[in-house]
Amino acid sequence: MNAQVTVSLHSGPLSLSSQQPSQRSSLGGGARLVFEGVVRGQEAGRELRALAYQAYEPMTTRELRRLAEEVAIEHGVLGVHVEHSVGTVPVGGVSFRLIILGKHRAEAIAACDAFIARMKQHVPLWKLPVWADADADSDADSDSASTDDGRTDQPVG
Amino acid sequence: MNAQVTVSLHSGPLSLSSQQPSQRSSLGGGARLVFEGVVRGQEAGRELRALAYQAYEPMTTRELRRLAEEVAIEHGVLGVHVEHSVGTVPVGGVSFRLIILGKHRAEAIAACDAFIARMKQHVPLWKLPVWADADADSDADSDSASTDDGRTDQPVG
Amino acid sequence: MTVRVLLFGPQAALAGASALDVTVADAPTPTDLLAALSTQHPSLADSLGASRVAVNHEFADSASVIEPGDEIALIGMVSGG
Amino acid sequence: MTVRVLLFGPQAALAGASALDVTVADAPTPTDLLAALSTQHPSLADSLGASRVAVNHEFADSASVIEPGDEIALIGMVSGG
Repeated sequence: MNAQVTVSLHSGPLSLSSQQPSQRSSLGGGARLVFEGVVRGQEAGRELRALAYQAYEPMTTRELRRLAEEVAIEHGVLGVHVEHSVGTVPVGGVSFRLIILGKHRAEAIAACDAFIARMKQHVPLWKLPVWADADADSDADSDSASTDDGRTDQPVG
Repeated sequence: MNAQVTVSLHSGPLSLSSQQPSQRSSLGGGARLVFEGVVRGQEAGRELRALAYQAYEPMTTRELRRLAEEVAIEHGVLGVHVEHSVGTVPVGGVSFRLIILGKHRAEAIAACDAFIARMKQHVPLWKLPVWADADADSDADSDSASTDDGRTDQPVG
Repeated sequence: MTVRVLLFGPQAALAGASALDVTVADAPTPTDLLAALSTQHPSLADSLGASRVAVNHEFADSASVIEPGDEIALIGMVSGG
Repeated sequence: MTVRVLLFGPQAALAGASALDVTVADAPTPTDLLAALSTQHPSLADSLGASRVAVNHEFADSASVIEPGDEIALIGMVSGG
């Protein structure tokens, strides 16, 4: 079985419209699982304004695709679709979306869990806090200017 | 912590628009998980045209709400939103949607899995196949006309 | 007494009816009702082990007593999702 | 030889730079490189245990040899999602 895999990086928060509903029925799957990571307003008790995400392209996309294919085969799911932000994602924005299409709930849930756990350990993606009281700490700003992935430098509305 | 819980039954397939994105940021959750059940084209190797869902109202809605609240407390999630079809859902249509909002992935995934497993064991909801070669077997038709839940009798386009 | 039992989904299909009448001794419990259903409606017998009885839209425990006028439903073979 | 190592995220913040030069013996392995980074850039030392080295955008196993001109990146403290 060849699973359908797509991977994309996007500057800034992910849009609502990219949930690819059209792929739903064509794959005939019984279970569609969408996981979204939403930027929280606090980290370690301190107020956040945003998170700044960094990638290292083309390695990041390649590793995400490799992971998606690996998880699809291991769990026998029909489709794995990955979207991840680079650059600044304000609090409340969606920075990550994973869509799993499978025949049954169990394998879709297992694939979702496995993908995210491994992504957080192995895929070249980083986040830095942009604090609400940002004068005191400009780590994220100074750092995002230093990546060689041009997309992380784009301001996002 | 008081989780936000909503439960609704809908005649026919669920629409795409009811994914309640507006509740996303207000809850401040870090993880948003959407599970959708999609009607498959086959069951036991035989071609399906649709599934006919039955509920037993108001017990069905009450049991779904009870389960949502129970799972929310057990797993410490912020929101549980349940939508389920009654009546006919054609192949490819979405018959069930569960949205979990949580602070972290682990509890959102665990809550999703627990909700669905218990729903399939305890909640008064039934499905009957509507076969593509329906002349040979009109179980679903004769049965859907017999429920006391008027909504299951409505034809759905 | 005679108790009318509502049926749904595959159990309604098995019985060929969405409701059945069952004859039981007065003041039956859900256990009594399931036993009578099994005897009087053999097409349902195999499915009753995993079934529960709802009385007035609430799951009833096996020792509760069914009164005349209660709405009785057989909740089995559920398959939401 | 001198190897330029790209840094990202928290490790770039720790080092205060998005790239660092490291002096190593010729034909170093990733293990040699991590050891030299630890000595020459102590701010990164604690984070190197969970870090891997990418050579030309592929994770390198610890016995591979780094050639002049290879693009070297330190992949550690990742946190996608």
